[in-house]
Amino acid sequence: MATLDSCGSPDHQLIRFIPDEDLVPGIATWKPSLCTMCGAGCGLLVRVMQGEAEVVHNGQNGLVQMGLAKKLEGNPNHPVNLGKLCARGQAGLQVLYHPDRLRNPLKRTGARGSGQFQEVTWDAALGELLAQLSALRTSDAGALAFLSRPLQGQRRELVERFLKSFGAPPAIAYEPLDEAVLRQANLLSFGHSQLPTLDLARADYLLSFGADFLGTWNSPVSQSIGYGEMRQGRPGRRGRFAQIESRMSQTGANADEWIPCRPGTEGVLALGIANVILQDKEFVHDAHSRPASLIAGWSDGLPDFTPEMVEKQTGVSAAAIARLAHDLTHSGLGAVIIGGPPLAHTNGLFNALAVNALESLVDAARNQPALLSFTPAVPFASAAAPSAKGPQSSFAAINALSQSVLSGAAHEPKVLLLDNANPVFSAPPATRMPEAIAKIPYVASFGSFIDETSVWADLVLPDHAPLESWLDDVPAAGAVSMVAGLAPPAVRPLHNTRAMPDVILDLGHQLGGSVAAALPWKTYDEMLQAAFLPLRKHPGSIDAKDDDEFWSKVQQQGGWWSVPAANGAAGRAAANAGSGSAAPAAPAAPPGARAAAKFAEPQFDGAPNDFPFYFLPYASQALGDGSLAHLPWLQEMPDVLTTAMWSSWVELNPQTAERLKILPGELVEITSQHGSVRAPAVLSPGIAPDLVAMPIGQGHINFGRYASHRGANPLAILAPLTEAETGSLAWAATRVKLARVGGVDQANLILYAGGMSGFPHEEEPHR
Amino acid sequence: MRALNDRGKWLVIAVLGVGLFIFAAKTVPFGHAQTQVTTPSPSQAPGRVGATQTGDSDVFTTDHHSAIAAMRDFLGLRSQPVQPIAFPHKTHLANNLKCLDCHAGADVGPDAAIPSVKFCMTCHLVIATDKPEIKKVAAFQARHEDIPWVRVYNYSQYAHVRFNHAPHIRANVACATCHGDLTKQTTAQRVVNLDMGYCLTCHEQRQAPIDCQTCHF
Amino acid sequence: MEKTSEQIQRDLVRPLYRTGTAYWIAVAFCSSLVLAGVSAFCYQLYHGIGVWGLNSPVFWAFDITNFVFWIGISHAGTLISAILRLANATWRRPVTRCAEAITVFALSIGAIIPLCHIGRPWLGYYLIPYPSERHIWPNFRSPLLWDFFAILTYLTGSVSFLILPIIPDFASIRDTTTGWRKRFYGALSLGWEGTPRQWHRLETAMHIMAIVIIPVAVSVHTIVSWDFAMTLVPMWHTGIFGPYFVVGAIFSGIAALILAMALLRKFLHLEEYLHPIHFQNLGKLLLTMSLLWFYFTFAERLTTWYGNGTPEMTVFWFTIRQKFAPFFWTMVFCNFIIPVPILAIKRLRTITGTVIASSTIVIGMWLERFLIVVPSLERKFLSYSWGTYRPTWVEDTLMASSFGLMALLYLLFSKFVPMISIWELKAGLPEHTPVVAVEVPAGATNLSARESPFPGGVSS
Amino acid sequence: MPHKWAMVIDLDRCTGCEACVVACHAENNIPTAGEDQAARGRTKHWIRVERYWEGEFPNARIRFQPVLCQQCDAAPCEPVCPTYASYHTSEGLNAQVYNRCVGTRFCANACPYNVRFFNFYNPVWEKPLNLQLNPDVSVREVGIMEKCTFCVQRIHGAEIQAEAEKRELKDGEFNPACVQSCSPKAMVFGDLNDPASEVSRLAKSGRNTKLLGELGTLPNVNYLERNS
Repeated sequence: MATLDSCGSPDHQLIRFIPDEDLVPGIATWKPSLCTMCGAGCGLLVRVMQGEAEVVHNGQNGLVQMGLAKKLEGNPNHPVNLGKLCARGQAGLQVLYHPDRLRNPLKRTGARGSGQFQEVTWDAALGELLAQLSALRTSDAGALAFLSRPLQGQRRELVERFLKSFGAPPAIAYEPLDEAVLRQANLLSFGHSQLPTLDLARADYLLSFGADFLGTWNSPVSQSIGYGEMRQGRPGRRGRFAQIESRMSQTGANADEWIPCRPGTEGVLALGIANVILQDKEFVHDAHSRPASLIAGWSDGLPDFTPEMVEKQTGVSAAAIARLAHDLTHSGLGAVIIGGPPLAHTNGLFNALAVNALESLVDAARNQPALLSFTPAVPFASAAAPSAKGPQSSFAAINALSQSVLSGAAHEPKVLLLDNANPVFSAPPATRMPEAIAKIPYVASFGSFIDETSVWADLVLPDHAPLESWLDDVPAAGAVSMVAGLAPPAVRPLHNTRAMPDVILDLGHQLGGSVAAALPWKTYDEMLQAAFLPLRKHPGSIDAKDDDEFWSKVQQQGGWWSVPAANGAAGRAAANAGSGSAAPAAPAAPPGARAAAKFAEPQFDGAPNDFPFYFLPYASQALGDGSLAHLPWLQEMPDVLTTAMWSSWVELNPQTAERLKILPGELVEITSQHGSVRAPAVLSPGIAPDLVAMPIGQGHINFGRYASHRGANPLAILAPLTEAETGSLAWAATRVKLARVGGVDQANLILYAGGMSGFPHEEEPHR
Repeated sequence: MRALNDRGKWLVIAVLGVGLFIFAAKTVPFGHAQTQVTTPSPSQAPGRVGATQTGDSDVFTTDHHSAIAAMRDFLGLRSQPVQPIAFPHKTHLANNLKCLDCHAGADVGPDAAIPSVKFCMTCHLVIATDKPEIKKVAAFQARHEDIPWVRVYNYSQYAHVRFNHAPHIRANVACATCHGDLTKQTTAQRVVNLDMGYCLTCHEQRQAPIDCQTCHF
Repeated sequence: MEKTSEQIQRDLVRPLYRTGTAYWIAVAFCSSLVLAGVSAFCYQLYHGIGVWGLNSPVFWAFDITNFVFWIGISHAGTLISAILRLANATWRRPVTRCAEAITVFALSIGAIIPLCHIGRPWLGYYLIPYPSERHIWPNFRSPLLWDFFAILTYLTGSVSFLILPIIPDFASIRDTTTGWRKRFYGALSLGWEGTPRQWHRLETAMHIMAIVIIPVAVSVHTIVSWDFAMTLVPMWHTGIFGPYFVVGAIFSGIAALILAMALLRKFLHLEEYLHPIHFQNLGKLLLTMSLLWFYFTFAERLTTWYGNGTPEMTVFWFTIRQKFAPFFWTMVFCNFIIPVPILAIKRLRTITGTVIASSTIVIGMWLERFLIVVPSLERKFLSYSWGTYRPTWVEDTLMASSFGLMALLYLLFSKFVPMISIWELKAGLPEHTPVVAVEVPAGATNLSARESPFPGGVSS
Repeated sequence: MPHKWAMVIDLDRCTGCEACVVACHAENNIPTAGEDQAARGRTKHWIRVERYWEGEFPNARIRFQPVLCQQCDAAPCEPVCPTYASYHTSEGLNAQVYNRCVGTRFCANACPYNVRFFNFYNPVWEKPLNLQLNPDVSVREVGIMEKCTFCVQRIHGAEIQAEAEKRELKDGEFNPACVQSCSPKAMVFGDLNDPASEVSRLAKSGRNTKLLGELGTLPNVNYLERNS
């Protein structure tokens, strides 16, 4: 173990700085942290060991012995992930050490968007931004915009306070694949504007409408833990599940029954199943329950959704519908969930409400706690409550921003603060994001990387990497108890960066007046302490005699939760058993009176004759929505269904390929009314013949050395169709046509199975 | 047998020629980085614009620094370390300090650890402050620099040895067994040749495991 | 038309003295090939095996193909020469030395290849069992180690087998020349005086060597085949590989010998020594081997087909029907369909005919080795991890260079050593056959080297 | 009694999430090969999740199967290594001694599972990605074979820890990185010589099969069949 430390040659020219911390070399310490690679909010343990890093101190290059993060694992005490961590979470280490991470504040030197920057000092950078903000505050405070990925925990509170006291509109939280439709549906059906927590460990049967719950949807680690228990955790009792989707996801690949269904008609299928159940005389149900008010015709037994009629619309056979209904009601404890593509249609809310209604129907017949529940909110004093208007749609927000800039509306944004959101890459072309960003007079970015959006910035104030930051997160799903994750920095900052919340606090204090008054904390950790200390009053994982002990224990444990931390899995089971407060039993009145939902045909962009294929962009198992494409571990992780690495690809049914004379690995062009992309073809038996699918994630032009100029971005050809009620982007509602471009050689498809690019791999499965 | 001698000469010339070629290949900068790393050129990767250039190379590999280094490593040649400060082990040991007082990691973990200048100064703030070497130590701290000690004992990276001090200390192996009698040395010198034969002999005597993977992994 | 001793001496020694432009061009060409190979090897040494087209799971390809190929070629000489010596076939006399030289050079090339092919050639000495305090010995269970010893033994044997009968020729050159050559050949002739004692010892040594070298030669290629057969890899793990490899080796060896003889005949103007009968006789041998080779190939494939194991059949069809089918059928054409009619029909079994047959056989046998090594690795068990191999310029260069090295060594050898055994040829002359020269004048060193005291040479 | 390390992989629990793949990269200093090398089939994945399609649309099914070094008792890779770089330890592991390896690649050809990987080039980490390197594990250089070690550094660490505390190792006290990360607990690691260990219990399951078991390599990785 001594050897690695000494690989620098003895005559190394760099000086050595005195270390700030005393570490025993070769001995690992495990420090808690939180995962920020997706929204699930898993707890981490970071393996920290002493190592030698090249750093810059006071403008001087040198070496210093410091604690370095070596590995990320799940925090066994954290109620969401119980010591487990997915591939993406583990790759978070590479965010910290990424060679393209920004190391100093940058000031633009070239033309806007040219990517030419020069390093400046923090004083200079903050001075410049402060001048901009001060000027704006006196002239047009409403013209300040803040655009970020959905912020976690107190960060959101901090930013909201800053903006509010500044006089600016609320922050725009943007993520390309948001869950606004499901949140809205859950609010209507169950009274919770959240995604559900699944207790799969108790499940005997699960019917999933498109929810990739083992891969990218909701809280995958928590759900995978439950899945293992559902399959083999109870001797003699193996839970089964059926997946309804027209392109087989990683979850669908594990299903006992995989049923393709015409895109956008999942709600019809759910009601078809409900119809069968409602006709079942032996099955006791309440005809005037919540579903009855939400779904037209429910009280009458859904006469428009007989299996035969549903078969015509969905393509799922009446026999299969009857079987699903039977399995759902006769397999013990069952549940129905929806997620992903079915929500991304113009009638997404209807689909969600229909599935939720089916879930309520199945659940109401039992007197056991439901498998679906909603993680209770943590009683923070100043919690930034979810907006009363219901869930905000990312697309509507970003579109409004863009339109107001481009049309020159009153209070059009003049200064944009950007924090890791990348709409230039991920918003559909119709939003004209690049134009809009270019037209905003001043853009400052907090991102750690230059991406397609922050390349337009005038000023970059690089944030710490998550492992260098104070983190807090309140997972909205994945645990049945209240969970508030918190972690101090696991390692010292490697580069000349500053934490975004501290920069905001600093800016606020310097702006003075009401802004300074609204931000009474010197640093972000002070703010966190103020928010967390009141939790000591509530029974939970930490037993402390005073605030100091509580605060230090919160940091040691990686957060606070309302069940004792000691018995993770057992605790979850116990909490489940005790949680009679299953979701539907505690409904809040849905906001406003609302007509019962009727089925409306999903709208698609493009005429079926010209654009014969449905187009499905889907979140990549490795790269998520593209924000993780810069991490080499994830780029080189073979996609589990196609085995592709470092590539993008188009999934086609072999029949389709044969008809269009497309060979495996050949370059294919996909054209919608809004543009076209090229990618190599992968033939997959797990996709409907009228559908082509493409993973999101590649196609970056400006995102570090590992992601730039690789593959194609399917989001770039999406139509700006939205879900009718929530305004969410209907990202599965674009139709496309397909053409063979040919040439295996130019396709750059790298498949693990098959060994080499361009080699059409035949497979004969044998062991 | 002069003819054979002739041949011998040619053989030597041929071997030297190949050697020279390899040397040239090692020193001419058509570096390794090109062979494996695929990066867009800097102009295509604006993300790199702000990156601080630190160190002499952008990549870390297991390469030798030069052909000569490779040859020396292959032949097991090492130069004696030259320390920035003439640290007298014997004086410290004579003053009843124990090895573990300063090399504190040795009994708990793999690495014995060389203390940082802060640790030195805990004593030398008051002791022997007038000595020239101590003044050097103080000067390092005043500059916020650590003392660039040169490692005396370490394994070649290519030996793939994962040595752990702690089990050896628990097995009552005296420090002097492997590091020589430091009561007689000023700066530590490499007085024991810690090659694999040395390790194995001791392991056999003490019936410690001699399975390869005990140390090599 | 019989030659006299003097004519023989003059004709066969002539190439040592006279060097034409063509020779220098050939040397320059071969040297540049070798130099290219050395450069390619240095490039590979510096960067790693990655400059080859190997990948996971095709960890061997051109390297081992060439290794097996050259070791196979090496079975031409010593083995054939030994058998012919033991059988006392008198027509062998002009043939043996060309053959034995092929063995030594091909074997040397074969022996170099594994050292170049390993990932860390500088640690090649780990294969040598030497005592050290580390108690580490090479693994005697590994067929590669058997290879190491088998090749070393065969090389030692072949070198002695080649050198021993040259000594009298060196002496005869020494005795007929002056200047540096006299000193040079004087040193090489190791004090040969041609005394009856020396002749007797030479004869005994050759006799023992001829007997010993045959099992060694058979074992070498058997052991090379075990590099494959000792694994579980589909189509490698078969008992037929030992004899199959030996047959293939002798097959390709004879073909190489015919080619070498034809070239020597043309360029060293040895038309009067290497007669069509030599080519015809070797052609007959080649025909036998071709039939045997086909028999073994057929037997190997047939048993696999009847066994019908999934992993084996995957490789089987992959080779004969899918990706490698063009190579496979080329191989069958080159090794069987083309050479058999040529060699079987007496009218076609001319020098030109045998040379054409031999050329296709050398190509075919290289393909045979390639088809043994690569398809099995590309299609090994779990289909998820199947691979694809494509050679790179480095491998092409190294392969070309191995041919260049072979030719270069042969060219240089022919400049220093008479390519046909002078004394053996003389011993075959009618003037020698009856009784001749039993009385060797004492101290007559001038004569001694030329006249063997033993009728019919020393072979048996 | 010496340990006999073994693994059970429950294919009914495995979701194909590949957390194990990244965990292994992070733990064992496995470099990413990069696009060019990946295209040449030279990635190093000490563990990979194989997937096999069965049937055609709409009845297509997928079988996932994580494959790592099977740590065979009768390992075909061991006898063929001429330098003993590949050998069997007393604890039943197939060890690869990097410093002894000359790179004949014979072991990789002999391995029926294709789980041995060769360093075709020196590994490269673009700074500061090298700071993620685990100091408990060697960084292998060019010309060396490498493979899954069952995270021998963790085994050693736990054994040394237990010895320091003068106690026996506990079942489940430590796990290889892949097992540690496995959310659905599809992978279980432990000592087969301990009849009370979870791995012993699971290995007795009626669903137990061995990968390419017909070859007689006696793997120490057990697969529990998907359908109960």
